[in-house]
Amino acid sequence: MPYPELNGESLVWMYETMVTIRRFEEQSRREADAGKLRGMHSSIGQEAVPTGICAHLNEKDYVLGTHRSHHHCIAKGLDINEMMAELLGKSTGTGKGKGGTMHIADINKGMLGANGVVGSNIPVATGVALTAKVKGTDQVSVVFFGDGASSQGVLHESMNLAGIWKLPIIFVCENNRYAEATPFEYSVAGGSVANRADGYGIPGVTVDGQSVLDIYEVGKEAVQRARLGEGPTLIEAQTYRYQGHFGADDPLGYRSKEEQDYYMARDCIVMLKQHILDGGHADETQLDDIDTQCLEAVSAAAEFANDSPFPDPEELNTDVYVAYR
Amino acid sequence: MPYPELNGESLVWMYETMVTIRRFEEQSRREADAGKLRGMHSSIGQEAVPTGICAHLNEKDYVLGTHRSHHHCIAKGLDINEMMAELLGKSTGTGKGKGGTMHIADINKGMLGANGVVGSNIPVATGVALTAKVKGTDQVSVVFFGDGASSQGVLHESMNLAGIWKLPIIFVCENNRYAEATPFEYSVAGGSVANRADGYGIPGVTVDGQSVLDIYEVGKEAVQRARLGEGPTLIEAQTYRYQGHFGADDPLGYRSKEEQDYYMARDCIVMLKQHILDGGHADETQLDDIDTQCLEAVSAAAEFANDSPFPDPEELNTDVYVAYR
Amino acid sequence: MTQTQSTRQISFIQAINEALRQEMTRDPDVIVMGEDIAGGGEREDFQDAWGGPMRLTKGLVNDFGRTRVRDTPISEAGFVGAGVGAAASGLRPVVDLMYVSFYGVCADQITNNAAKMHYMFGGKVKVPLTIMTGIGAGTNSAAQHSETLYSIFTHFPGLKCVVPSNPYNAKGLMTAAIRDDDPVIVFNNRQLMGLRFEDHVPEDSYIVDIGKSDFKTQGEDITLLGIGYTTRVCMEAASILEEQGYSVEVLDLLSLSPMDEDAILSSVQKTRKIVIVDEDYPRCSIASDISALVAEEAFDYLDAPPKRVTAPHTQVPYSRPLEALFVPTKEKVVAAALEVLE
Amino acid sequence: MTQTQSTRQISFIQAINEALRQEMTRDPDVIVMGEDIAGGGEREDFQDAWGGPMRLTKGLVNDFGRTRVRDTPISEAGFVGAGVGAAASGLRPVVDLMYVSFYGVCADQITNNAAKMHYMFGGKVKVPLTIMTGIGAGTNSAAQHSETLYSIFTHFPGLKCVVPSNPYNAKGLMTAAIRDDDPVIVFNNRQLMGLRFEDHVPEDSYIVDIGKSDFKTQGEDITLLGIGYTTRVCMEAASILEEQGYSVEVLDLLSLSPMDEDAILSSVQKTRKIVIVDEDYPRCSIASDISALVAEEAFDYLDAPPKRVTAPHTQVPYSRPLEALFVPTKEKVVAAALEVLE
Ligand SMILES: Cc1ncc(C[n+]2csc(CCOP(=O)(O)OP(=O)(O)O)c2C)c(N)n1
Ligand SMILES: Cc1ncc(C[n+]2csc(CCOP(=O)(O)OP(=O)(O)O)c2C)c(N)n1
Ligand SMILES: [Mg+2]
Ligand SMILES: [Mg+2]
Repeated sequence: MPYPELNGESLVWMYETMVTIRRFEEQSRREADAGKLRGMHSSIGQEAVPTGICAHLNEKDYVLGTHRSHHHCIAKGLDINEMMAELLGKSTGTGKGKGGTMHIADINKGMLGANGVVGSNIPVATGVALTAKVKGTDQVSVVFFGDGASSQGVLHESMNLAGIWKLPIIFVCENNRYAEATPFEYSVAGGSVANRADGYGIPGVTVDGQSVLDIYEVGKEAVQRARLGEGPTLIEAQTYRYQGHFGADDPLGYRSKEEQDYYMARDCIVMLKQHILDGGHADETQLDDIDTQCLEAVSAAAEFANDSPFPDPEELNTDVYVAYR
Repeated sequence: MPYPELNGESLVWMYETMVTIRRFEEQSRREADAGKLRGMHSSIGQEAVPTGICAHLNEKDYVLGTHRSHHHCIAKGLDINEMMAELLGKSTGTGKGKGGTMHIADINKGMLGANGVVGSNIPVATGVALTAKVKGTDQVSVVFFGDGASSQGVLHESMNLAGIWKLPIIFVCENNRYAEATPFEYSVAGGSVANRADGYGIPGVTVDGQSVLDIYEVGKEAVQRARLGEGPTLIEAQTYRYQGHFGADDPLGYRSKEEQDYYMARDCIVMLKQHILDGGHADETQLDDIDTQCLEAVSAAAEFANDSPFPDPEELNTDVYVAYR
Repeated sequence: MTQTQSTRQISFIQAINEALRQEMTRDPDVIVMGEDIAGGGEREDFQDAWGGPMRLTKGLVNDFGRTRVRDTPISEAGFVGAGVGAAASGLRPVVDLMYVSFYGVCADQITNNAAKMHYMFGGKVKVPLTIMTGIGAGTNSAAQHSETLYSIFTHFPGLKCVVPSNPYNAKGLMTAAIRDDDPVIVFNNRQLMGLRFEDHVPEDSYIVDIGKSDFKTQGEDITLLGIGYTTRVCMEAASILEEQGYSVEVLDLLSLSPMDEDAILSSVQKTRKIVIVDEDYPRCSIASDISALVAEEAFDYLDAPPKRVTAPHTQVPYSRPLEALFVPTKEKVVAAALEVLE
Repeated sequence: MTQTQSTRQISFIQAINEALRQEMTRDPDVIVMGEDIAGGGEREDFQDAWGGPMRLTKGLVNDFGRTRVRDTPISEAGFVGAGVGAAASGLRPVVDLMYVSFYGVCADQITNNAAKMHYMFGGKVKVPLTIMTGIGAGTNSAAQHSETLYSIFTHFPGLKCVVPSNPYNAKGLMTAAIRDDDPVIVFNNRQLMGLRFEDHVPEDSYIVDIGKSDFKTQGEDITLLGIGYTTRVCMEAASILEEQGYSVEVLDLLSLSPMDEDAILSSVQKTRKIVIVDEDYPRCSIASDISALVAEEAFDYLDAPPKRVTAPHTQVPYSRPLEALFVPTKEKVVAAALEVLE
C-alpha cells in the first residue's frame, strides 16, 4: 500500500489480503463455535470492498468501520495476531481484550475503530476528515457502513456536513442486501443508497462489490478527489454476506438458496484469481503459495491468541480515562 | 376548511387567515416588548405557507410544527384567545400556560403541537400518519419545519420510513433562507431541500412561498396523494421571515437591506389581496372589513389573555403523568 | 411456591410474547414496531423470519399481520418518534429498542417528546407508548451492547420505568405497560431472557401494578434490594446468608418510576439495614437514589449506613474474566451484607 | 475578597470567551464548532454576525478565521460526532451544544463514542473533546430549553463533567477542559451568563483543577452544597442563616465527575449536617448521589439525615409563576437548613 497502479504487485497484494480475510474469518468462526467468543459478524463474501479501497490508502489515512469490520482491519494492515487475540479477549489484543470483535482499532495503522452502534461511526469519520482539512494534510478518511446503516440519520447529516465543508471523506456503503433479516429492498426507499448523494451535491457511485477491480477503480477516483480537496464521494458496493448475520442464525430463514448461489458463484476471490491467472500476473503455484502462507499466518494468529493471557483483573478499571482526578 | 376549490370563498378564507396571523404576530411582539414573554419567534412574512396547505385539511387531519408555529396554529383553526393566553403563560391557554409560545397544541383541532427541538416533530408526524394508515382512515399528517431543520437526521429517517410505508404525510419545509444567522446556502449541501426527495423515491416540489395560490396548488396535489394512499410528498416553500430569529436580534447583522426589500416587496398578503381584487372575488370594502375584524379579534385575544389568571401553584406538579402510582 | 400440577412455567421470552399477543388480541390499537421483529421485510415466503432479535415477538406477524407488526429500518429516532406520534394520535404502540445503549440515537424522541408532551400541552394529549429494551452485561457483547442505563430514564419526569425479574412479572408488567396511558419503558435483562423460573405464570392475562415492588422473602436482619437480574443475585445471596443464620428480606423493586418508597422504607424500618444491588453504573444511579431515600427518610431506624453493590464506574469490558468482575455477584452481595451485619 | 484596584471583573460570558481565545492562541489544534458560533455562514460581509447564541464565541472568527471557528448546520449528531472524530485524530475541538436538552439528538456520539473509545481501544486512542452546553431554567423557555441534566452525563464512565459558578472558575474550568485529554462537558447555567461577580478574574490564562471543589465560606454548623447557579443560592441562604447566628460552610462542587468526595466528607465530618442544593431533576441525580455518599461514608458523623433541595419531579413549566416554583430558592434552602439545624 498504496497501490496507485493496477499491476501484478497490487493484484497480488489484493489477492493475499482477501485470502487472509477469508481464512481469518473461517478461523474466528471456529473459535466462536468452540465457545471462545459470542456473536461474531463474519465478513466472508465481502472481502473485495475494503481491499479495493484500502489499496489506495497509506498508514496516515484513516478507516472507520462497523460491527462487521474484521475485513476492514485486515485490509488496512492490522496485525492479525493482535486481532485474533482481541477476539478472544486477551491482553495482547488490539484493545487489550477490552473492546472485542466489534471494537478493533489500531491508531498507528490508521484504523480508528470498528463500532457496534449502526451508523455511529459515520460522523466520527467526518471529524477525522475535518482534522485533515484543518491541518492541511492530504489524509483521507474512509468510513464503511452497511445498507441497514444507510437508514440512520447521521449518514444524511454527515453527507451534508462533508458536502458543505468539502471534506476528504469517502462514504462506502457495503450493500450486502440484508440488515439482519431485513432485505435491502424493504428498508431503503427509492431502492438505491448511491442515488441519495445527488441531494447533497456530491458524487454517488454504484459498483459491483464482488469485483475488486471495479472497486479499485472507483476507489481510486474517490481517493483522488479527496486528496485534491474536491470533497466527499459516496460509493455503494453491491456485495453479499455468505453467512448469517452473527453466525448462529440461518440466513435461509430470510433468503433463498437460489439467491445465495447466484452471489456465491460470483465469489470475489475466485474472480480475482481468474483475472490474475488470465493476465499472467502470477501463476497457479505462486497463488497456491500465497494461500498456504495465509493459512499459516492465520493458524499462527490463532495459536498466538489462544496462548496469550487474559487481562489482569485491575484492567477492569484502567483506560476509562486518560487521567481521573 | 377544507377548500377543495379555489374560489371566492377559499380566497377570502385565506386572506382572513393570513391577516389574522400577521395581526396576531404584531400583537405578540408587543406583548413580548412589554416583557410579558421572552424569545418569541415571529412568523411574519411566512403566513402563506400553512394557509395554502391547511386550506385542504379538515379538523381530523393533523398539523405538527416547530418553535415558529403561531401561523401553523392559526391556519389550522386554533382559538387565538387561547393561543395568546398560552403566550402569556395563563391558565386559559391551550396548554394551561405550561407549554408557552413554542408548545402550542390543540388536539381537538388536529394541531398536535409546536416543538422547540429543531426537526424533532418530523418523526412524530410520521407516526401520526402511521395511525391513519393502521386505522384505515383518510387522515393526512402535515409537518412544517425550517430550512435549518432539513439538516437534522430525522428528516432523512422519516422520509425513508414514510417512503417505504407509503404514509399519508406531507413534509413542508419553510425555507425562509435562514436558520438563526446561518444562511441556507451555507448549510444545505446541494442547494435544495426538495431535491433530496428523489433519493427516497418520493416527489419533491419547490414552490414560491409568497404565493399562497401556488402553495394551494401543490398542497392540493400532495393532500390528494396522501388521501389516496399514494404516499408522502416533500414540499419546499421558498419564503422569508421579516423579523429577527427570536425578536431581539437584528437580522441586518447577517443579511442585506436589499435582500429584505426584495422579499418584502413580494409580500404574501399584498399579493393575495391584489389577486382577489383583480379577479373580483371581493372588493376593497369587504377586505377592509376583514382587516378590521382581524384586528379586533386579535385585540380581544390580547385582552382575554391579559385578563386571564396565571395557573395555580399546584399546576406545577400536575399533568406530568396521566396517573402516577 | 411448591410445584404443583397446575404450575405453569414459561420462559421470560415466552412471557413477554404472551403479553404482547394477548394485548394485541384484546385491543386493535396495539401495534408493535422494531428491527426484525418479524423479519424478512415483506417477502411473502419469509414471514416471521426472525421474530425479534431475542424472539420476543415470534409468531406475532402470523397472527396479526404486517399492518400491526412492523419491521423497521435501522432508524431508531425515526421509528421511536413514530411511536410517539402514533401514541398521541390514537394507537398504543409497543416499540422495540433492541439494546438500551441505542437510546443514544433516539433520546430526543423519548425525553423531549414522549416524556414532555402531556405536560407541555396542558394534559390534553396522552402518549400511551411502550418501549421495550434489552439491558445488561454478561453476554460478551462489550461496552456498547451491555449497558443497563435505566437510571437515566428514571431521572426524567414524564417517563415510567419498570424492570421485570422473572416471567411472572415480565408478563404482568408488560401488560400493565401497554394499558398504561403514560409512556412506559420496560427494561428486560438479557441474562434472564432464556430462563424459566419456579413461579407460576397464569395463562390468562393479568397485570402487575406499575409502582409496586415485591417481597420475595420476609426477614428480620437485613434487606437486600434487587432490580431485575440482581434480584436473582440477591436471592442466591440470601440463601447463603440464611445458611449462616441470618433472616433476610429480599425486595424486588420492579418499578423504578414510580418507585414503591413505602415498601423500601417499611422494610428498612424493620431490618434496619439495607444492601442495594444494582448492575447499572454507580454514579447518579437508582442505587444512589434508593440509598439517599433510605438515608433521609429512615435515618433514625438505620443501624448501619445503607450499602450499595453496583457495577464499577467503568465501561463494560469485552474480555470475559473482566466482564465477570463487572456484574454484581452473590459473593459480593454476601460480603457487603456481612459488613453491614457485623 | 475586597475589591481593590487590581480586581478585574468580567462577566461569565467574557470569561469563557477569554478562555477560548487564549487556548486557541496557545494551541493551533484547538477549534470551535457549533450553530451560529460565528454566524453569517461564509458571507464575507457578515463575519461574526452572531458570535454564538449566548455570545460566548464573539470575535473568535475574526481572530482565528473560519477554518478554526466553524458554523455548523443544525445537525448535532453530525457535528458532535465530528468533534469526537477530530479529537481522536489530533485536534482539540470545542463543540457548542446550545442547550443541554439537545443532547437527545446526539447522545450516541457522546456516550457511546466519546466516552467509550478510550476504553474499548485499550487506552490507545484519546478523545480530548470539550463540549460546552447551556443549562437551567429561569428564562421563560419552557420544558425543552431549560433542563439541567448533568446528572445523566455524570452517570457515564468515561466523561468528565464540570459546572462553573462564576466567571473566575468558568474561565479556569474551560481552560482545564480544553487541555484535558479526556472528553469534558462544561455545563454553563444561563442565569449566570450575563452576570459579573466580585471575584477577580486574572487576565492571564490559568486552570481550575477538574475534580476540585471550592469552599466559598468556612463554617461549623452546617454545610450547604451548591452546583453552578445554586452555589449562588446557597450563598444567599448562608447570609440569611448567618444573620440568625449560624456558622455556615458553603461548598461549591464545580466538578461532578470526578467529584471531590474528600471535600464533601471532610466538610460534613465537621458540620455534621448537609443540605444539597441542585436544580436538576431529583431522581437518580447528582443530589441523590451526594446524599448517598454522605450517608454511607459519613454516617457516624451525621447529626441529621442529609437533605436535598432540588427541582421537583416535573417538567420545567413555561408560565413564570410556575417556573419560579421550579428552581431552588434561598427561601427553600433556608427552610431546609433550619429543619436540619433544629
Ligand atoms: C443503532 C443500532 N441499531 C440496531 C443495532 C443492531 N444491529 C446490529 S447489526 C444490525 C444490522 C446492520 O445491517 P447493515 O448496516 O446492513 O450491516 P451488515 O450487518 O449487513 O454488515 C443491527 C440492526 C445496532 N447495533 N445499532
Ligand atoms: C436540535 C436543536 N438544535 C438547535 C436549536 C436552536 N435553534 C432554535 S431555532 C433554530 C434555527 C432553526 O432554523 P430553521 O429550521 O430554518 O427554522 P426558522 O427559525 O428559520 O423558522 C435553532 C438553531 C434547537 N431548538 N434544537
Ligand atoms: Mg447489510
Ligand atoms: Mg429558516
